Amino acid sequence: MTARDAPGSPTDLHVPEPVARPGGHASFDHISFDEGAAIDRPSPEAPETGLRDYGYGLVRVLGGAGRAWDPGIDAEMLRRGLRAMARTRLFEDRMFRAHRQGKTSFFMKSTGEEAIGVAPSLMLGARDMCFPTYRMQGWLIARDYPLEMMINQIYSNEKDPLRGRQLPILYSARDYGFYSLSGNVGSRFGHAVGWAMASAYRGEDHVALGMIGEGTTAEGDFHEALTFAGIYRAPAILAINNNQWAISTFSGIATPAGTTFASKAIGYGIPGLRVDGNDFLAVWAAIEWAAQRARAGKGATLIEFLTYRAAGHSTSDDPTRYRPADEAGHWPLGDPVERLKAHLVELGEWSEQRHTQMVAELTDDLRSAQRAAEAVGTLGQSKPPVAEMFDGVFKEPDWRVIEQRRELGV
Amino acid sequence: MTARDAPGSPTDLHVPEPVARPGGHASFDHISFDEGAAIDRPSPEAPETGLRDYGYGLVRVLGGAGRAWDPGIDAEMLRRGLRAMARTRLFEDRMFRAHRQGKTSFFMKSTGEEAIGVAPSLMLGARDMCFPTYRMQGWLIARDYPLEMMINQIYSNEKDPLRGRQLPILYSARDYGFYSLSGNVGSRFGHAVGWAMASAYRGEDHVALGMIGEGTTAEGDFHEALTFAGIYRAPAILAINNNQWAISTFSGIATPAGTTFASKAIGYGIPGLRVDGNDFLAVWAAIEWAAQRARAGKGATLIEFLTYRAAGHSTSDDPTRYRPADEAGHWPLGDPVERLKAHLVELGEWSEQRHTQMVAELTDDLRSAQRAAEAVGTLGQSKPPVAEMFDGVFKEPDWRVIEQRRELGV
Amino acid sequence: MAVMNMIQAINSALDVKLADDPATLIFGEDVGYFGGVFRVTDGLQQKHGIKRCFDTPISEGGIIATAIGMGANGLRPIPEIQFADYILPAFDQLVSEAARLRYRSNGEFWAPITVRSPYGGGIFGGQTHSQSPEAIFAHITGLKTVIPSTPYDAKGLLISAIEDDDPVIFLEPKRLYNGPFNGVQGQPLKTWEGFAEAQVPDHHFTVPLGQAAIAREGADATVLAYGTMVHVAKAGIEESGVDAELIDLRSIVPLDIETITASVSKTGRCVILHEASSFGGFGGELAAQVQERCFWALKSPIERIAGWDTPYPHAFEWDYFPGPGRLAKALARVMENR
Amino acid sequence: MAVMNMIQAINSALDVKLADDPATLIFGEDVGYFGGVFRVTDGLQQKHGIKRCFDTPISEGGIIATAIGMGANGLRPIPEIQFADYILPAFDQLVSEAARLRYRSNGEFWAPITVRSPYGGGIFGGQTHSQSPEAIFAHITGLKTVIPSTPYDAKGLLISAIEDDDPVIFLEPKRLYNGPFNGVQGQPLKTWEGFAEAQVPDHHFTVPLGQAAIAREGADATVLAYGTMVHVAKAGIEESGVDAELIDLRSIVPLDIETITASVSKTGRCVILHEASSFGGFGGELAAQVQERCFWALKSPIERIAGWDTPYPHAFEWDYFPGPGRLAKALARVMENR
Ligand SMILES: Cc1ncc(C[n+]2csc(CCOP(=O)(O)OP(=O)(O)O)c2C)c(N)n1
Ligand SMILES: Cc1ncc(C[n+]2csc(CCOP(=O)(O)OP(=O)(O)O)c2C)c(N)n1
Ligand SMILES: [Mg+2]
Ligand SMILES: [Mg+2]
Repeated sequence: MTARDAPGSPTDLHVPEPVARPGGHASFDHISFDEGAAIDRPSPEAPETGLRDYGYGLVRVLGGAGRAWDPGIDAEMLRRGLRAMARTRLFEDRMFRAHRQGKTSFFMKSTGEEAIGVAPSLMLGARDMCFPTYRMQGWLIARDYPLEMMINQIYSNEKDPLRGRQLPILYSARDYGFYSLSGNVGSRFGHAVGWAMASAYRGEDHVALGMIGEGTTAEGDFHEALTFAGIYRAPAILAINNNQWAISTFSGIATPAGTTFASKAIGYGIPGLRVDGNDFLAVWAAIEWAAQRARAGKGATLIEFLTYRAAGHSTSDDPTRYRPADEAGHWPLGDPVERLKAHLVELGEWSEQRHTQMVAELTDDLRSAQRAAEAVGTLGQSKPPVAEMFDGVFKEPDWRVIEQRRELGV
Repeated sequence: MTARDAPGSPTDLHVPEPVARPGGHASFDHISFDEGAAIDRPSPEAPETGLRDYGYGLVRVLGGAGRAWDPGIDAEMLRRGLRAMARTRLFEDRMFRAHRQGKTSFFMKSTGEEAIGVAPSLMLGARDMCFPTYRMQGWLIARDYPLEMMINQIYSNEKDPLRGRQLPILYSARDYGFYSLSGNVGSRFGHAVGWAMASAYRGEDHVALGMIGEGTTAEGDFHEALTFAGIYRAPAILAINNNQWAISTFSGIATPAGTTFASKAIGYGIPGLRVDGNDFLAVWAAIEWAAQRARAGKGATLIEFLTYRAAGHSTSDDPTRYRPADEAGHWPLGDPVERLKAHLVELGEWSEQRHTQMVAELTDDLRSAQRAAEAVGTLGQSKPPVAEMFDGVFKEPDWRVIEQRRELGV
Repeated sequence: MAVMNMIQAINSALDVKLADDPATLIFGEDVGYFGGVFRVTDGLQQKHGIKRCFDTPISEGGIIATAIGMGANGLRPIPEIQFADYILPAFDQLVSEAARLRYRSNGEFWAPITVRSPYGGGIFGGQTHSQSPEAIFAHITGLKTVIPSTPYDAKGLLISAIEDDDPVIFLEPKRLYNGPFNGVQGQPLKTWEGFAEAQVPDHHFTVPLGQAAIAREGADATVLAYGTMVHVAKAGIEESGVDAELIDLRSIVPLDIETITASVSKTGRCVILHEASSFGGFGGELAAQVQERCFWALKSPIERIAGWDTPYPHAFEWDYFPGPGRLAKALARVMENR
Repeated sequence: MAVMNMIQAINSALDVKLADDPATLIFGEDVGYFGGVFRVTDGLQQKHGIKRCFDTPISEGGIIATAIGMGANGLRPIPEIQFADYILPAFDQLVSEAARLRYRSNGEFWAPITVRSPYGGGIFGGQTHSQSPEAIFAHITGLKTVIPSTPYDAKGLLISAIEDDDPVIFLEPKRLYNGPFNGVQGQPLKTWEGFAEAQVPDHHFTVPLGQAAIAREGADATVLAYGTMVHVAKAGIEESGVDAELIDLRSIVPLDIETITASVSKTGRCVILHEASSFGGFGGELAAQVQERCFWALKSPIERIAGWDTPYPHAFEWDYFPGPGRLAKALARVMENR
């Protein structure tokens, strides 16, 4: 009676594969881009139980069927957003080339994903805190963090604000609401929740924005952060950058086909929004909704931003080895810079000519920032005093680093 | 424009508390016991997308409104289940007393939760594998694992099958489909998935049953196991014993009020069933459904068994310190032994008299098993040869344990 | 001044800090209403409110991640991990985040957290309620590790740890919670009553991190120990009849290297005692340091007495636990070389 | 026989095992279609099929848990962790489960898994792509840890590790993947071409775990090293002019204690070299063992040359990395005592 082993089992190990590999036909037909329930904007104070469909819809403003989510941003701010996104792209292209020229060891781009770094940076407050991924240089750029300082960090030179200790782009910028990055993916997601709980504990209304890549949602950290956020109603915005790829691994290895990353919110009793991540206004609107909810004491929101990693994973990567070369061209949500630009032009608030002029200005700025940084030095040509290597392990040095510093003679 | 910090924030750190503490009025009114969507039994091969409501319903057979889930078990098997549950309860009571008498160091009971150990044990096949929690002694008892061996393990005596190496009740019994337990909670949940993937890889139709406490679902292991199970369609049944308490911590510290543990399946793209865990037939039916699904190559299922931990957490615990003494009496799903017994009596397949007689027989068996184990010895009076302490660190001993064994002179 | 056992002393340290610093917060599994499975946080929620001392999900990684985030936002969290064996799911958070945050951010962020956790054997806890994981923390640059051996030190060191701006692993020898223990099983249980080290002021005081205590002065050999093993060492020295100096390290990072080298330079002999399994244990570091610094003074090889290189076995607890007899034999061996 | 660099040699070992044992399975982040970020599994999915070599979620804990479950069900999984720094989220699985399963179940279940992971610095990887975590594994009873230094050994040791019925951590010195490296930055890159150790048979062969290799014979001092540091040691010995014996440990658990003690008994001097930070590192265990076993032969204190007790800093990589110059100085120091 207990033996139920049937012969000729239909079981087999199932390993998901992407629609296309190099040489194949790129397609995103398997992904739903329907607005669904998100055609409406619910009250940010609505109970979670009524919001469970939002994780399957799509929040859109630009090109969306409804305008419920339109955040009503003035043209000045839209231009600021456009400028920051364009600046980010130019900056990254330039630094990518600097890497190819041997000026640093490593670099990463957020090409095609700039709205996700820039819009929250402009939307959130000076005393809110972002717990970024490495694809959010746009946050710093939108807040006018000095480009020269960024480049000094990338070059690990004598003026590097992180004193040569960190891999390029693993910035820390407390005064700009940008928490210390590290090479490990996922492990700061829970810090956002703890940070937000501390804010709530003091009765402050500062919120934390935690960001994570879609591939990284598979880490235990993701689950633990959401569990704590749900239970203690942390005023945190927990967001997923779903750019379809995790190095060479497609998103079907992070969550099965047919489900969405936003729907993962359901199990934690918090709302989940699925958002057009290449729509500056939709990103802004979703962050604004979640921030309002958090500041109203209603706790955390999970947001999935749909986007596409148009660039390689990093300077160490060659994406043509694992995905069709023209895949980016098939991405249905377009490019965030182009879309916002077109919107502003349509509003009569921008023109090709102004755009060209802006790009020229930005390029000039960048060039002089780079020149200034290179006057200090590139990787290997210049670095902080070696003695500083021994600082900051603890607040006060102990005998080990004191002895070792002496041994090294610095 | 970026500063949005509102004064007089409504945020505050929210720490959930149970309905009642000692001296208060026990109540389970905040938990839904509605059958909801689970009034129907879907095809085990149904696509997950159509099953998302099941995590909010309740699978019931005994006392349920519908009979869709009735597994149609014959009376013989029902009596076997009743017997195993009663035997488990008697065994645990007796061993609990043995601990109080100083015969061992530690013990844990599953009183009121016996259906969750017993029904899957009888339902699943000899070559399926259970990855148990410490509340599943019923699995071994239902499969007639020798009681004397269990007691030898509990006493860590010379005949202990685990050679004195493990805390009481952290059994391992490969031939009985019972995977090695350990003191760490949660860390074997992912092993069930790997085991199931290996089975699928070989085209076998053996399934794995992974069990976890509701409190332990907060561990990263839970998320990782479900992620892998969903992606690789592992033929695994992943089940949560929601007995309302994790030592002194109520289930609202594991998942927020208003959601369910079964609904956590949704984010992983697998079905979630919420099941009356004190209903032997419902437990059987849910396991059978999930096993059919797994053997049909449709992958994993998450099951939440609703039950109540009528006993203390362990011999080290005194639950009257943190919950109303009469809380068990308010539990709406009753007692699994009493309910199955009443059902059999109603069917005309059982009687008070037969029950009394069965209890007497079981007690006799137990008494002689205990006597036999005590003839070998209780903790401290008898143990395996000390030399065995050094065995099994690796398959073959290395020089370290060889030298150390010599140093100890054994 | 009152007589406190180690549980009461730790509770008192927490109580003092909750009262004097609104940035302190205690959380962990079962620490809130219930007061912890060892009763260490008993009464603190009732006294200081649920927001100051509360239960968490069973998620050690989540507990430490939350603590780090709070620490980065101005709080001074004191999370509890129920057993030191269960710190492992949080190991990445401790190593990759807590320990590295200050250095990598050039001091912009840091993690002033104190992770309390009971460690060690002697209570028939079996493989996963008995381990001593200090060695894996000692190797991590950026973590401090503190292990008291008396109620007085427990309170004073814990207050120092909480007030320290770096992450501290505070390991509590659970076998000493209720009384000192000399490592010989089966004797009547001792309480802390009557021991000078159990006279603990009610108010705020500190014992600085990184200063060892000389628990017994001696001329002929040096014994290095911490936590439970300090008491075992006393018994072992007595049993041996050797005039050994006993150093209670109290914190292994920062390590009081001066006290150690001064003692071994004087005695010329050194025995290291710890409960964790020997291979790769902290005894290796101590032996390496001592021979590097006191080579010419050494009259005998440095000996390590430690747990065997097996998991901690339930039935064989007293065969595994390094008792005073093994230390006494080691002292006799090192004394053979005059 | 072919010339293989270390990547090719490891790839060949995996290829041989996939072909000869259907129970072997490779999985990890980006190891499938793409063939791994260091190309170590290149072509294996194409050749052996997607079920034999596939991508996983970014979840090191999940990867190891899955591997253990498969191992308990008759397979012989060979998971990859993309960088050794990222083993930490799986540390609990390795320690509490893989290492303990056989012992606690009295041999009913075990975890015959081989966890491959590139470790070490020298590639400007910064703090989290450069670490050497071997010490925290060495302390765990029930885990084996293997670190090759040549393509030949890498293949032979990896096949042994895969065929071993116990869990093995197989750390690959990423700085040696494409060529030997003497620790001096800025020289023209060397390939493995022309090195005898890069002559690797295509077919199945093994190098046993637990046997050190004498990489250089010598009379006056013993240098203990493994992985990248073996090559640095060669350069340092040359620079020093000391006639030192160089022992390549190859596996640190099991440790070839006999070869070590025989050598130090002969030379009377010992310098230990590793890349991990010094305090609490594996050098401590080695020093402790050597002085316990060779005390009377020692003419000088045992020296440890290792990474500084700081995180691995990006810009200061070559100030941090223990190069041949530091070893040469240490050898000169130990030679002062004749
Ligand atoms: C804990 C950890 N595991 C693995 C890695 C290696 N790694 C770096 S980035 C990356 C992919 C991340 O993908 P995703 O989360 O989707 O972010 P994206 O790069 O697409 O923004 C991996 C596997 C890491 N850095 N940290
Ligand atoms: C990793 C780990 N953390 C903490 C503990 C301590 N502990 C043992 S049982 C338990 C409660 C578990 O509760 P639950 O998962 O609900 O299972 P139940 O006891 O109710 O069956 C805790 C916290 C542990 N054993 N392992
Ligand atoms: Mg991605
Ligand atoms: Mg429970």
